[in-house]
Amino acid sequence: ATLDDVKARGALNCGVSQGLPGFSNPDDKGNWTGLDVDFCRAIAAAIFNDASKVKYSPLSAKDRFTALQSGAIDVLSRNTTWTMSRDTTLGFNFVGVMYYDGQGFMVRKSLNLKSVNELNGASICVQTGTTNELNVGDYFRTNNLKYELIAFATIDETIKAYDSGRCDAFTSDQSQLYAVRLKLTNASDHVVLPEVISKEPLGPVVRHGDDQWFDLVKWSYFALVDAEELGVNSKNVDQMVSSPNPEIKRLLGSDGKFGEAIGLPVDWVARMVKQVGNYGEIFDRNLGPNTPLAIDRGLNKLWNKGGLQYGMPVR
Amino acid sequence: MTDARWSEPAPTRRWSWTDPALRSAVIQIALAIALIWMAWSFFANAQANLARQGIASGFGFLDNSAGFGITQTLIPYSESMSYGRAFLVGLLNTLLVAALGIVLATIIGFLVGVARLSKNVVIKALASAYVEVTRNLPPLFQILFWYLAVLSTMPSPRQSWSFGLQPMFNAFAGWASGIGLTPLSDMLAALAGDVSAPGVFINNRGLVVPRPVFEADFSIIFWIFVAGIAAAFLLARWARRRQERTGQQFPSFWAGLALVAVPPTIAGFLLGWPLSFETPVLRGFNFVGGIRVIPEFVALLVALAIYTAGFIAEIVRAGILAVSKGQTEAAYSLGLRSGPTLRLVVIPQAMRVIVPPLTSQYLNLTKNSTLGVAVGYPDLFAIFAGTTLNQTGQAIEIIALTMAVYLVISILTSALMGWYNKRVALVER
Amino acid sequence: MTTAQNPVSYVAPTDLLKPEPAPVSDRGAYGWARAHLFGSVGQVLLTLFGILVVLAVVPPMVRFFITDAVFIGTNREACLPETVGRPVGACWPFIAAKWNQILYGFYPADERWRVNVVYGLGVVLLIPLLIPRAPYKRTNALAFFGIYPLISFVLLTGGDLDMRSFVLGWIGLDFGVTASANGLRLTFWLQFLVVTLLAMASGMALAPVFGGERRAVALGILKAFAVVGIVMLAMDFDFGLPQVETRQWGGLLVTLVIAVTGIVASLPLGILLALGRRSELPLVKYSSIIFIEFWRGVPLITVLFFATYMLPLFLPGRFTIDGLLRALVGVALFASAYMAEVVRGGLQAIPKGQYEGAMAVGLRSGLMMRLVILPQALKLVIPGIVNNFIGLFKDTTLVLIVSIFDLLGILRASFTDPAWATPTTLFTGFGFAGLVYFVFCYGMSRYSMALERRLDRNQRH
Amino acid sequence: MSQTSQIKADAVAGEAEQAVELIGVNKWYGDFHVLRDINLSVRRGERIVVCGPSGSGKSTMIRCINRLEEHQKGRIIVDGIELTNDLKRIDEVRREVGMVFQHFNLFPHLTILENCTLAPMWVRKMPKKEAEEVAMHFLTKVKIPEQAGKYPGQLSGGQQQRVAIARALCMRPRIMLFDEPTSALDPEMVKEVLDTMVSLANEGMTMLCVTHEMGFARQVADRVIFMDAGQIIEMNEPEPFFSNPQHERTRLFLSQILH
Amino acid sequence: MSQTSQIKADAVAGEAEQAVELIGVNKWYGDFHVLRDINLSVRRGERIVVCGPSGSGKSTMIRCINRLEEHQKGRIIVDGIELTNDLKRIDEVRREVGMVFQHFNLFPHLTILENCTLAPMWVRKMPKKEAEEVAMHFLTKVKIPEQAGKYPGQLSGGQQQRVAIARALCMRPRIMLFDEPTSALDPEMVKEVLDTMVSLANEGMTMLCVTHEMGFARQVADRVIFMDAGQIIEMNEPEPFFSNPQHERTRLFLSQILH
Ligand SMILES: Nc1ncnc2c1ncn2[C@@H]1O[C@H](COP(=O)(O)OP(=O)(O)OP(=O)(O)O)[C@@H](O)[C@H]1O
Ligand SMILES: Nc1ncnc2c1ncn2[C@@H]1O[C@H](COP(=O)(O)OP(=O)(O)OP(=O)(O)O)[C@@H](O)[C@H]1O
Ligand SMILES: [Mg+2]
Ligand SMILES: [Mg+2]
Repeated sequence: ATLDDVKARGALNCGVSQGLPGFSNPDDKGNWTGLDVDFCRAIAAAIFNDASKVKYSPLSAKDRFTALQSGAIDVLSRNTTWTMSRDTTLGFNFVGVMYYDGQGFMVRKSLNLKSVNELNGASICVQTGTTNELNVGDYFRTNNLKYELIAFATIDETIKAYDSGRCDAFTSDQSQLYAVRLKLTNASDHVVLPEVISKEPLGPVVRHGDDQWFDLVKWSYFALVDAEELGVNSKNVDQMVSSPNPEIKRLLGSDGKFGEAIGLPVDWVARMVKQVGNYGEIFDRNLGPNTPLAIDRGLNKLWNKGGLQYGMPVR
Repeated sequence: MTDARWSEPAPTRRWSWTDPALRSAVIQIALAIALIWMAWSFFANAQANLARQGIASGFGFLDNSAGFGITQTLIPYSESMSYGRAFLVGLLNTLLVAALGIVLATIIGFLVGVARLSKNVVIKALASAYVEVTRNLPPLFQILFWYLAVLSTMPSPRQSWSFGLQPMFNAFAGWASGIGLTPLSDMLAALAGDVSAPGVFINNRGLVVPRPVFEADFSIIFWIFVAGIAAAFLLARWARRRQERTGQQFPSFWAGLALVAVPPTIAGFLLGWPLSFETPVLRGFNFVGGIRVIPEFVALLVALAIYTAGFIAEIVRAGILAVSKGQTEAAYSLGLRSGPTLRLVVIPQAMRVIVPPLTSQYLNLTKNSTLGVAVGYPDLFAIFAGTTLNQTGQAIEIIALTMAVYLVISILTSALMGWYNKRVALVER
Repeated sequence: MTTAQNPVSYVAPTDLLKPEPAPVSDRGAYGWARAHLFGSVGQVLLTLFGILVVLAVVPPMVRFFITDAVFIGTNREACLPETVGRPVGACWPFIAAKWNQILYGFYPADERWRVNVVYGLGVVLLIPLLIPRAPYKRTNALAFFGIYPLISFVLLTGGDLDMRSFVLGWIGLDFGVTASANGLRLTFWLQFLVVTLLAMASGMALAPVFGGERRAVALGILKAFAVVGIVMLAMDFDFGLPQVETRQWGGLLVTLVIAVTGIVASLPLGILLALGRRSELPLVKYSSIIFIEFWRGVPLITVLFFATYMLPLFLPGRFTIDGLLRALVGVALFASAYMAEVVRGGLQAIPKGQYEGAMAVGLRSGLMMRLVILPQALKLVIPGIVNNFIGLFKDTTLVLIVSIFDLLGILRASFTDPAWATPTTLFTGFGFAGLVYFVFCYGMSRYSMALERRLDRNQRH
Repeated sequence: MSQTSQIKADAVAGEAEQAVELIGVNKWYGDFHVLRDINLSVRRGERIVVCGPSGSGKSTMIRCINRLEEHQKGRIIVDGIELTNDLKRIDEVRREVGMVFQHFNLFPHLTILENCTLAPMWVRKMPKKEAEEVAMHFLTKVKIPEQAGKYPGQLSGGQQQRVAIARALCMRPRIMLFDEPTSALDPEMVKEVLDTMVSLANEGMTMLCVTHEMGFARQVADRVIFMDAGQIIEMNEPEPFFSNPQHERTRLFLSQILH
Repeated sequence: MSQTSQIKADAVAGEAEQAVELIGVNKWYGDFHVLRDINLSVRRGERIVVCGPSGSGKSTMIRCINRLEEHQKGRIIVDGIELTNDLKRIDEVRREVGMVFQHFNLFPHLTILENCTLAPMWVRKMPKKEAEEVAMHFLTKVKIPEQAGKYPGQLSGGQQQRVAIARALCMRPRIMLFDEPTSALDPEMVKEVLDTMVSLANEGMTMLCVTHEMGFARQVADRVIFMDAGQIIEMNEPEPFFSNPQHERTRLFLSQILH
């Protein structure tokens, strides 16, 4: 079983992106940081009580599925869009949605565009190996628009090509549009168009065939969201263990032995939150207003704050 | 000399344990068994692994609709067509860039190779610098350089550099009437009328040229053109025969060129030019109409050609140096001038040395075209082993097919060059 | 001296004419310039063209990389035109900030001294090896090719491999011993010993069949096993170094490891393949041909992709091999196919007389190859070999697609760091990496030329 | 067209005179003085053998005569045409002068017949048929007409050298230069080549021949020249040259070569 | 161990007999019958010169004796060891037989000394020091001990051929084969090599020598063999062979070679 392999190995093999600002990128010291990275760290914290016991496999878009299929990684936490074919024919299980994204367009201000529908005949730069490539095709076809799609291997060349004027528009998940602006010669000359042409639910993925592992990863995610909802964070988690709130008690293991059902000790959530933080903390640390990206939480607010993030109850 | 009694055949050999023949048989059988066992276990494992994880397999996916757009398509293609079609589009794009790259690289390589043997030190130094720089930087860098640092400095479509055909034709017409060639002048003026808008644009979306639109009568011109080519060939043959017969030489190249070019022009004039051009116009973001050469293609082509030419230059230099000085001297001492000496004596011999390593370079160029994905050129690798693989996730089938295609291209190229090399091989005693 | 009225017979005076200097027009700077620079109109034009090219290329480069470049700073702010107030060229602080990653990848900071030792030792061993006049060539070569890789392996990975079974263990025979010390497992070494003895015994038994001497064969096998044993012992022993996994390696370290391993492994493999291709045994010959043509025919990218992501699907169970190792194997096989063709060219160039000369003095085919044919063939094809090395070095950039972060890969990953996202980061990184690649490749090609010239001088005919 | 007439004038003037004339010829390779004040006149129909130790400049002198090397001082007049930088004159001279090299230098990619017809067709603009007839004539003369369809690589050394002679003769030169034509041959083959050269000499061809075959020199040479250190040391008719060499160096050399 | 003893037995039997024996040897290259029923016995210490026109099979015969070529019919027994496909026997024979080639075939990447010590060290497993002593001994014998440190490319042809002889001698062979050892040499150098061979002959070495140096044959040969079209046409002692050849073909050949 995967959990046994992970335990025997002493580390979690986690597939991340080769560099996606805010989701997974190495910092100056060479440490991997980002939302996707933190999720892996949280799982490691749950299993080993040590968030650093993760081995990262930085994967390109087109390598990622093969890597997971072949067992080179235990979990793929690499802004992967949840689609039916991926969930079924590729032999995977998506565990949840870490980040609700949608595909957007960036264009030059000077073009004075108000809508994607005005992009008839435009050249569009996109990174290859993503769902973005297909969404553009679908959207423009439905709206009877002509377009020229230029697909690059990596995001950096895509941006350079857009910046130099090769393309009229740059399209990617909206989360990326923010990161991209930092690299443009004149960020203020560009605007993001209002339309979001697709749903891009990004989430971690595991292989078919190991339900225990599937449950473990899935509930790690739910627990992180629940922790935020219940106000448990890395600073107060030690006090919260003795909270009278029964939900918190179940979550943190002071009531019941929920962890054991997925092969973990009872304090697994406490470990995660203490070392990595709850969902909100993770989001803020990597994408929040204090980062260069400064992404609005939008759809990723908790369900009770007007967003879609909804942790299933631990009970 | 040969008595009948000597024409007996050689006797068969005796067997012994230390006989190399027997030993070789044993080794070979062992090797064969090992190879077969390995192949079988690979296959069995893959089957088992795929079945266990429930991964789809087989080539059925080729019929599914692709759903993504492709910038450069040599055959009609749209998103609703199948992955199989996309595969074909990619294959053709690969073949296009490889074929043109080979031609360009060969031309540049020969020029630079000869320049390295030049007496002029500046040219020699430049050629050497060219070779050193191009050979010692990874091709990926060079592709990115041409794309990001050179081609992207072109103006936007609105500020395109335009080259009008009309002013050009008018200028020629004026010149023609100036020297009294009225019919030609009229013809050129008529042509200028046809291409009212400026026809050629260069911008950061590529090079746009008018697309010729053929009218019904054009076929006449076409057939005259074909006949011209045939006539040029006949002329060349006649000239060769005549030289053999009388020793007289005839400028068959120029005469042939005239045969190919002049009659269709006259016919076109008489028929009132049944040919028009669809001129590209700037509409919205891009030019509409005309034929467009995308910068991704140009960057890849130029980078590959220039990179490979560095290697070819060295091969050519070595090939020329390999023809001994004695050959040139012998030709000179027979009274041949340097032109014929090069053409009749040196190059045919140098080619034998050049061809085998040249083949390798052609193969390398073809394989390096996979780097085009970095600048968004939709070659086979980008479309098929890239996007298609990502969308379908069927790695085994796709990578196997991709490898097979490149392998076939390589083997065909080698076979072709090998055949050529065999044809020109020296006969030895 | 005779006159133009040429007599039928003539005898020179006893003291002959002394040599005179050549006429001025053919000598010195003037003669040289006339011959090489302005001999004709065409030459003058070519010279001007050359100068134009230089003017078109050099100044923009200088402007971007030096004049307009930013040299000091701690984050992207320093390299933004808005903050600097002028057009900005290269952003060198970015390289400075990522310097450690460029050198070491994600190698743990506390353990970087190990990489430094490997770098340093490599330089110390390599330089005397490259200097033709330096003494102790044989010892030096042995140290560089034999001992240095072992030390590097232990230092870089931390050694202490987890070796449990040797041949016999794979078929289920492990003697039931569990004792271990200093990272060494007794059962493994027991198996090793038994296998050694078995191999020696079977070697002795089979020796006469193949025309060998029993004692010599047995000794040969013993020696081979002894070498393998020492190597494994060094890798198995626990030197107390923390393990550093290959996925933490990166940058120049990985580039050099791949290039050097490829270079060192491809030469012997290539030689074997070349010999195989010339073998008289059809099966050996054709499998060599198929192998060579296959690797030469497919792009390295597909090979690396296959080796990294698909190979596990073809291997039994959850059998996995280290990622870097897989890429290394892919690169080495690829390079050896190319090397084989180069070596074959050299072998073909050796005249038949050399084979016959060797046979006539009684050398058997193995010795003949080793002592007579290969040394000459390899010397002949040094340029081709070095070309392959250069190609290999450049090809290391491709391992990025299989998520091994070589020099270029680590730079690309660094481009995504929001703290350094500026318009010129990309060009700075590429410029820097290009320079590194150029320095290495150009160095190799120059060195090979010098070597060739030196060997030529040694054995003029 | 003044040049051609100039050449003609030279030629007419020369017609009566010498076939080859070297007047104070000097040549340097870089700073190395390889030919030192060479003076030599060769009459029409004269046969001259040149010998001397290795590196003495024999080949260089021969090669200057058909301008495979450029001389820097002095005058070389061949068949009345003085050699200058003028390409036209060089062409003229090369047409008149045939050369046979030590290593044959046949064109390996052409058949024997093609080797022989190449220059007549491209330089003399001879029709192919005529060129082939001429070639077969001379191939018959050197006794290998049956090899016409083969490639040089398929012939023995002696045969190749005979082809080289035939190839040069096909241009119907007035002067033949030989640079050690037999020294790359097996001993058995030396004779067949020497025989060919003897018969050529007997027909009255002007010949300059670098060789160490002293038997040949005795048999056909009108004069023998001994060179050393870039100069002509001794020049004489064969009989006195061999029997009574004047210069000390000549004596030394002859004692070595006639062991 | 039956094989080795078999070889030994052969060897003992041979000790008293012939050094080389060819019995009805036939060889084909594809369909070309190159050796036809060759019968020849060479006694110990005998010196045999083989001559004949080019392509007559002289080299092939010599090369069959140390199995550089395989024969297909008949028996070849060298020093009592019959040559079969058995690699062991071939090794034995090659150790006993030294060979000198027309083109020297020295190893250009090794110094003269290394050329000479290579085989003794690797085949005879001699210590390096001893091998070098032996090598210097024979290099002194061929009169070029001072060149030991040079590379073959730095020597003249005559010197190279003498090195080749020394190299063969270092294996202390009982039989020496020479295949036209002087035919690739400049005429000035032939003498020094022949001198070396004469002194070797005087020491009683068994020698088989293909050569056209008839002076040498007269001086040292015990028998001269004339071959043509793959057969031995005539075999006799030198005196009668040269003065009174029996076969018509021999006469024709001798007239050509002694021009
Ligand atoms: N291209 C050259 N550059 C410099 N030196 C040269 C060149 N060609 C010949 N030499 C030198 O000029 C001298 C005369 O050479 P040449 O070939 O004329 O001698 P040779 O008398 O023909 O000798 P051999 O009998 O060996 O052919 C030699 O010392 C030679 O090294
Ligand atoms: N490997 C081979 N394959 C086919 N034919 C060969 C081969 N080697 C030699 N021959 C032919 O066998 C014949 C005898 O060759 P061999 O070399 O023994 O002659 P030779 O008497 O030594 O001649 P030479 O004096 O030219 O050396 C020749 O006709 C030759 O063409
Ligand atoms: Mg000479
Ligand atoms: Mg022979």
